[in-house]
Amino acid sequence: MLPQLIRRLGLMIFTVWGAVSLTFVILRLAPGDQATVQLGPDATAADVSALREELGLDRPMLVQYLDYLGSAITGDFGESYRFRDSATAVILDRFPATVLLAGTATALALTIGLLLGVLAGRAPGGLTDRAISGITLVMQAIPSFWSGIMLILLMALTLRLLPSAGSGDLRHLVLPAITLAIPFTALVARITRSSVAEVTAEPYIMTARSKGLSERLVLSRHALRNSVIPVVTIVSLHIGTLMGGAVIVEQVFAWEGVGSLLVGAVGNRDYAIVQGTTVLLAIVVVTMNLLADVLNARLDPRIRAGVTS
Amino acid sequence: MTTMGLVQNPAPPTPLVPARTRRATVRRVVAAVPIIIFGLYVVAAIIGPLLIDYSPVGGELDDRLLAPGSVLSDGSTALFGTDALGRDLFGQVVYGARTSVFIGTLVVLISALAGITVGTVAGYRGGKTDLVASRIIDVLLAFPGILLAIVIAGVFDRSLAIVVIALSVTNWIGFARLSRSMAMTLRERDWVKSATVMGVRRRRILARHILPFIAGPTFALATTEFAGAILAEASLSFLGLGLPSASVSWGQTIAAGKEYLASAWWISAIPGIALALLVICVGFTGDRLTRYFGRKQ
Amino acid sequence: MTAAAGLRITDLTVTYPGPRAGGLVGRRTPITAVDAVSLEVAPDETLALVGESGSGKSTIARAVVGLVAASAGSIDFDGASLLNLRPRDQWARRNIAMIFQDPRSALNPRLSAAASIGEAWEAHPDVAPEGVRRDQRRRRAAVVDLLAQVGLDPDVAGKRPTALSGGQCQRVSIARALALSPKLLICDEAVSALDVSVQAQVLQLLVGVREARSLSMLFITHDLGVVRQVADRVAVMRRGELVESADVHTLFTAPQHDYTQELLAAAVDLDVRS
Amino acid sequence: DDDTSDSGGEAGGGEIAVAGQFPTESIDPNGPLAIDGGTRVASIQLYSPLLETIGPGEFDPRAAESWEINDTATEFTFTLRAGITFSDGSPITGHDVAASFERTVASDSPFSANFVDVSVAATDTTVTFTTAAPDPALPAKLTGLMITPAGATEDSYLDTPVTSGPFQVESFTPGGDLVMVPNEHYWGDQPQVDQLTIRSIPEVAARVTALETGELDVIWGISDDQVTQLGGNTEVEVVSAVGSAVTTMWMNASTPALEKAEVRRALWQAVDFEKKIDALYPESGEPADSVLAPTVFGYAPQEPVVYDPDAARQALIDAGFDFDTTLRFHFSQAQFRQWVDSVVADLAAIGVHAEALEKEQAVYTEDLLALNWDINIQQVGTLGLDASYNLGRLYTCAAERTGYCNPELDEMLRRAGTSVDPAEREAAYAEATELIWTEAVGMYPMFVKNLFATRTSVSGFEPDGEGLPRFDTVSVDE
Amino acid sequence: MNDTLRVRDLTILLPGPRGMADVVDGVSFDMVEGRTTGLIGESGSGKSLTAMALVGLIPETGVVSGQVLLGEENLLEAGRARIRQVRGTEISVVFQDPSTALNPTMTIGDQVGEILRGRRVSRGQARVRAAELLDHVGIPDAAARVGAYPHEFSGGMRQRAMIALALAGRPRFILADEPTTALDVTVQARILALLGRLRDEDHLSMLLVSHDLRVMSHVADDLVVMYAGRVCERGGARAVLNRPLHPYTDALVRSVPSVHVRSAIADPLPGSPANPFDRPAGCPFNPRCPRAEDRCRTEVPALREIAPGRLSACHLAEELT
Ligand SMILES: Nc1ncnc2c1ncn2[C@@H]1O[C@H](COP(=O)(O)OP(=O)(O)OP(=O)(O)O)[C@@H](O)[C@H]1O
Ligand SMILES: Nc1ncnc2c1ncn2[C@@H]1O[C@H](COP(=O)(O)OP(=O)(O)OP(=O)(O)O)[C@@H](O)[C@H]1O
Ligand SMILES: [Mg+2]
Ligand SMILES: [Mg+2]
Ligand code: NI
Repeated sequence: MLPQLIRRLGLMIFTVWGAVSLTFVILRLAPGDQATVQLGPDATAADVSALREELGLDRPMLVQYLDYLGSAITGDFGESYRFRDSATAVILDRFPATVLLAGTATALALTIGLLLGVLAGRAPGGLTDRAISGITLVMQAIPSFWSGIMLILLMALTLRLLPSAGSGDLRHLVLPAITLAIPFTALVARITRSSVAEVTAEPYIMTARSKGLSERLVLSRHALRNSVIPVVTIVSLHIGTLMGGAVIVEQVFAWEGVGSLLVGAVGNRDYAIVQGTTVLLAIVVVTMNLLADVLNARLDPRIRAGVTS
Repeated sequence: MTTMGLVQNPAPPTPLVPARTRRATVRRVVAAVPIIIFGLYVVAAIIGPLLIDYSPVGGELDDRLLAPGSVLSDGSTALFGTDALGRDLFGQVVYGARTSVFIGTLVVLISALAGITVGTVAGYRGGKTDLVASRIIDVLLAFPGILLAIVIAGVFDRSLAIVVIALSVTNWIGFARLSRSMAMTLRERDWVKSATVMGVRRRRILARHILPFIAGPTFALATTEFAGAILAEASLSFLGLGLPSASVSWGQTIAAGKEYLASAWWISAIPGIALALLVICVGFTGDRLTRYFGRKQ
Repeated sequence: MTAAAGLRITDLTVTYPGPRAGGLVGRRTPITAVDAVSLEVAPDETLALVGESGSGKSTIARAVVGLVAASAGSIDFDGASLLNLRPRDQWARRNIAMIFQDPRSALNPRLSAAASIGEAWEAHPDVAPEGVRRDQRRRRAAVVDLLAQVGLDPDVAGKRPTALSGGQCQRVSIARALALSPKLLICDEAVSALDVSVQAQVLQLLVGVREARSLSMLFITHDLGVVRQVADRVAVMRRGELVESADVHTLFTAPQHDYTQELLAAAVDLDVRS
Repeated sequence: DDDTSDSGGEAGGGEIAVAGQFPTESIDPNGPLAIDGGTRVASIQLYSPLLETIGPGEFDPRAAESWEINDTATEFTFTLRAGITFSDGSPITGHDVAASFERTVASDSPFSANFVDVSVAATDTTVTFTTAAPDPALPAKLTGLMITPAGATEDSYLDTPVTSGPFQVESFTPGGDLVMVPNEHYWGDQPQVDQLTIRSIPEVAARVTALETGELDVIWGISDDQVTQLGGNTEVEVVSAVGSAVTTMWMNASTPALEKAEVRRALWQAVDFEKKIDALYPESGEPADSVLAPTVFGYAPQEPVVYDPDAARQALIDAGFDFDTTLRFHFSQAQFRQWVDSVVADLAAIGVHAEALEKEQAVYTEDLLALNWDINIQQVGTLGLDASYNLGRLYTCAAERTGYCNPELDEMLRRAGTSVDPAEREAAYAEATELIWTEAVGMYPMFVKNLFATRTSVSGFEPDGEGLPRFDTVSVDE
Repeated sequence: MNDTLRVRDLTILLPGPRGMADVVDGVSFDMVEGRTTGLIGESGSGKSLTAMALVGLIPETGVVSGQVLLGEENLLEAGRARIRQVRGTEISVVFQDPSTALNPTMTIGDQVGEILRGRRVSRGQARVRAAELLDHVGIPDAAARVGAYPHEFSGGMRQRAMIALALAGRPRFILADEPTTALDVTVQARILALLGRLRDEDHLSMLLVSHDLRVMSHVADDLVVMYAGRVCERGGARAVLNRPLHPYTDALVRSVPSVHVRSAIADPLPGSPANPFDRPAGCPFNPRCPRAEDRCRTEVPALREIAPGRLSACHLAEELT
């Protein structure tokens, strides 16, 4: 077991390295560098080149890259010029808020999505199925920022039920979590639907029926567990989509997570923050994928045994 | 007659036949609706701008924020109302359709082309090629959703090309994954093996025995990605990272109208509905295609 | 010609990467599917390859046509080695044709029967009948001729596999295999998927073709009754190894190896008129 | 009153929450983000300057009791109030002021560009600034210098720094909420509220909603349309404050198409700014009659440019303008979009092609400095409310900012910048302003007021001289 | 006792390319206690549908009519609850491919014992019983293997487990749908021997679906031959195979090559099996029948008794005796 885990970890590290390098490259390709942005239109050319030197931006690209990589390994993404603090500290400060938001949204999406998906997949082509298909399509078709603002206007302004924006107690969490969960719920529901539909066509479901089990038992004991396996895999692949959605939702609701931090940092060319955030989010995605694999191994004895299915 | 077990109890078959065909016709018509609507969008995108005269800079400030159906100062009627600069929203929606459909199409074309090429070759050849491709895909998959698009669109100068590139950078992965896995299964099909055994050249095998089968599901995926690209463009516009201001797109209009949701809802809502409707229609079509090609597998 | 005419397999060993051992992503433990097997198929001879499921029969066939790489041993045909051919040298194998088990999936569902058959000629213009690559009429005539040889009507030429029955599909596959006039025909369970009544049709056709063209045949099957009908010699495999090989009569009347005996004992005949 | 649950207990106290559009990423008043929107608003509440501007060329003492300027305007000595202390109770000395000044100069912020070749010396009660060249505008520039302890470093500002203003920090998350309570050691009047929270809500719809629901008490960064929308709400009041910002649209005189002043004037004439202001900025805009805002020292009103498209077109034809050229109209902030689009439309109406180019911030800056544009739009403010920051810095030939170069103008600006006599300076700036106006170095269509919306429960809200929100006089009744 | 399961006029309609078609048409036969009834026919002839219809496991889109009589009770008219009660305890099923018919994520023991758990048997007791059953079907070291997952079993063991699962509810009727097709010959022989043993020991009635005539000839007592959804011949197995009363059965018997005697390849039947969705007019076998006459092409032959216990649906059956 150990060597496999090490291999898997090696793959993770490779992936994160790739993510780190890609961000580096993109930011270096971008027009204008940190020095010009930092000093603004009032700076003289001498000031700019002095700052460039100070930041090490005048060194050869490869040197900068290796240097950056070297410190990235130790968790150091440099200092944010705006926050005057280590980027890692700034990001980690904001991270719990994003975890809370994304976690709540995931929990919501999984509960409702699985329910809808099972209802639809139980009788593919039926009325329920088509109704749920329609609903989920609509849920996926509405941009998050739009549904977010609409929810604010409805729940906060018109009904005065919930606070509109900002962080704080749990009531602040409700609207952003719902907004973020809407498309994700639809996704989970759609994947679950097709998975359940596929599994219920498997011969072993017929076997279960031939034992005289009730449909409910057939579904809960035989179909569900097997349907969840592909759902876990695909949903884990979409964790990234969720995190991307979080960026926008945080912006709408002034949720102080890494998403809104990133948007600000991109605008201000705060390289350290941009790089650190992307890498952190990449690590989250990769870790979630690993967790999903572990979960699947728990759910499916064949995966545990290494039988490729 | 009885029904048993799992049988749902449909009425006796014989008298049903005419009703069944009628219902089938109705169903076929209903099923065609999304495609027809989608077609209308495409037509609007292509010829709309030729019919409707709209200038993105031609606002009359006296006509700001007029509700749908209002009469403008020049005597014409603004079917969908006007925006904060007094520009006719109907024209904006039609012109925006062109941009959005264009961006969606371009993103899908680029991503599909790149994705299918990489995926098919990797899946078919396997070995090192596949390893390299899979690792690249892994790396890109680690980037959350539109994050990469935000970074790219955020740090480069605004232009249509940048938006298209930013969206394509992650979009092609879906195509690559799909075609890779399909190529891997197809590779094991006996007809591919027969061709290999007969000494048919690799390129020809790809073209004749593999790609045609990837085409269908890819097309189904393309519809979803098309919708996704349009939505993503809207999200970028919302963050202020979208197209240059001179271009008209739904995303821009929706984002511009978000300030007026409480007062002039139509600015955001109408292109929003246009967008959602298109995405839904495309989604329906995609679902049908997916199911169709899924069944054919 | 030389003494080495026909197919000669010496100490062939084939390993597959195998499933990942344990855990989430383990190292792959290689599976030795074929272990030091030596076989010969003389010209005009039919060798039947039998054995339990997973014993490596198909793997040998695949190795001969280059679908899998051998890890050790040699495969020669008419004195020339078939190992390590580059993809573009595949024409060297044009003397060997293969017929697969599933009649439908062996044909590209998007191509008409004529297109499937004609593909062989496009890949090997040097050995194609004259003019078939450019002249549509000649091409059609050649296809119809081949179809006739496998007992199919000319109108089958324009049909796709979905419009054909299983037996017809298998005949088209055979026609395609014959298009390059091979010397060796490998049939991997070529009749197993067919209904009994259709199985007899295809068997009869194969035997007829073999006689008419004096083909060698490597015939893989699990039906000992069929073996008895078509084979000259039989090779019995078990778990990647060759356990016994003998001519048909000897093997069926005096099996040497325990496994062969078990196999024969398990194979019942129709309990009728006896 | 965050949400609605917790109301201030003590009489006259209460808590208020306010929000703007930009996050407060730093509360270091002398750091690189010193003039960042969020940081400035925070600094005003947290720190004391030596002096503050109360009108063009008029100052009020704050931490300084008095100051003296020598005859050549090269030496400025400030005497601090006696017995003033920081929030931790330690005394504020001249050394603290000097250290603050030095940190500002070293910070590489745009603010530090104000203090080239200025040296500082201090005693416990005084601080003396010496400039290499005469700089009569120095007191104005020093209004932005906030006093922090001598021992302060960047790290001091990460959570709860020692402050010198009416408030002190209760808690601070960079980019998140800044919670303040009254500074009990403050030398001036104690703030009325018990707690002040500044947060940022980037989405304007969310911000306005939060004000309407009472989650926030004061918001800013709202557009005129929002004001219209809020008009129906009796619980909300709109306050506007004159700042120093002027909507400035330079026309690049170094490009051949815009070389002639007649052409530039004609273009100005071709745009119906009055209508634009009426329609787009009824609340925050006011037609401008000068390059500088009336609050600024050096302001001199000019003859307004009257909208006359026909005359404009004729003038262009007379000047031999090539109607085939496309003018690159360059901007970077989304807030200018509507404005730019409608200007482009007006120009199009007289046959002049202008192309709106919205640029990414870094690209915009680069192009701006490289004079890689034909028309440009910015809101130009005047830090310290002295024309030297604006005219003196941006309009000289050496600055190469506007594309316009005129030795005569250089001379006027030099005089205005070095003269010790305020009257003479004022006259020189008036002369320069007239030249800039008539030569149409740019179009100067609008003075920009800052808009604030407050709940009616809030009283005593009054923005400071530069139009920034101040909360030390605010009180709230539940 | 209701020891016989009688199938009468079973007809199954399924949606096809051209509307609903009777894919199974008027099938009648009996499953008698202690006897194995063989159901034979080419692929697509409706064997599996017929067998599954006995326990109500046909596709949801299908429509069934006719009678399946367990004693006097018509199972086709019974309610859902009753059918569920019948499944597994009166009639149970052994499926063709044990590798897909077993739930991959559930242990063998749980799957075998599951049917008992509905009857207030604890999980532990169910496991003990499952171990007994696995032992009964010849799985070595059964007690240790109840916790194994299907993928840890070989194909033959899986099929044994599948049989144990079918026996768990102590049914009297077993429907075995091609239980050995997926297995090796040697394994196949053992499984068939096991099924024979169980039939005798437990007095079971068995319906064995297969297209392997050789197997059938050794295991079946009675034979039902189907062609294109209809029964074309029925009778005692030995009698049917010895002297077929239908040209189709005759051709089948001739097509099977002998293992122990070298035989020439028989003259095969021409053409391909009829598609039940597109049955030819008259006798469905007529296009391939060497004896076909005019009336074979127009008139559907009725299944009728030609000799005692021998039924045939050929117009010319009398001539074949
Ligand atoms: N592509 C592959 N990857 C890994 N292992 C394989 C692969 N193909 C076959 N094997 C393994 O190699 C062994 C031999 O397989 P092969 O297909 O040659 O057997 P066979 O005798 O043809 O069996 P059957 O009668 O079932 O067709 C088996 O254990 C099988 O699991
Ligand atoms: N779910 C279904 N939907 C539509 N048609 C079906 C379905 N299941 C079976 N059929 C059709 O019903 C006919 C009879 O099928 P059945 O499975 O009973 O054949 P069979 O005799 O068991 O064949 P095999 O030997 O291949 O198992 C076939 O033509 C088949 O295509
Ligand atoms: Mg094989
Ligand atoms: Mg069947
Ligand atoms: Ni009935």
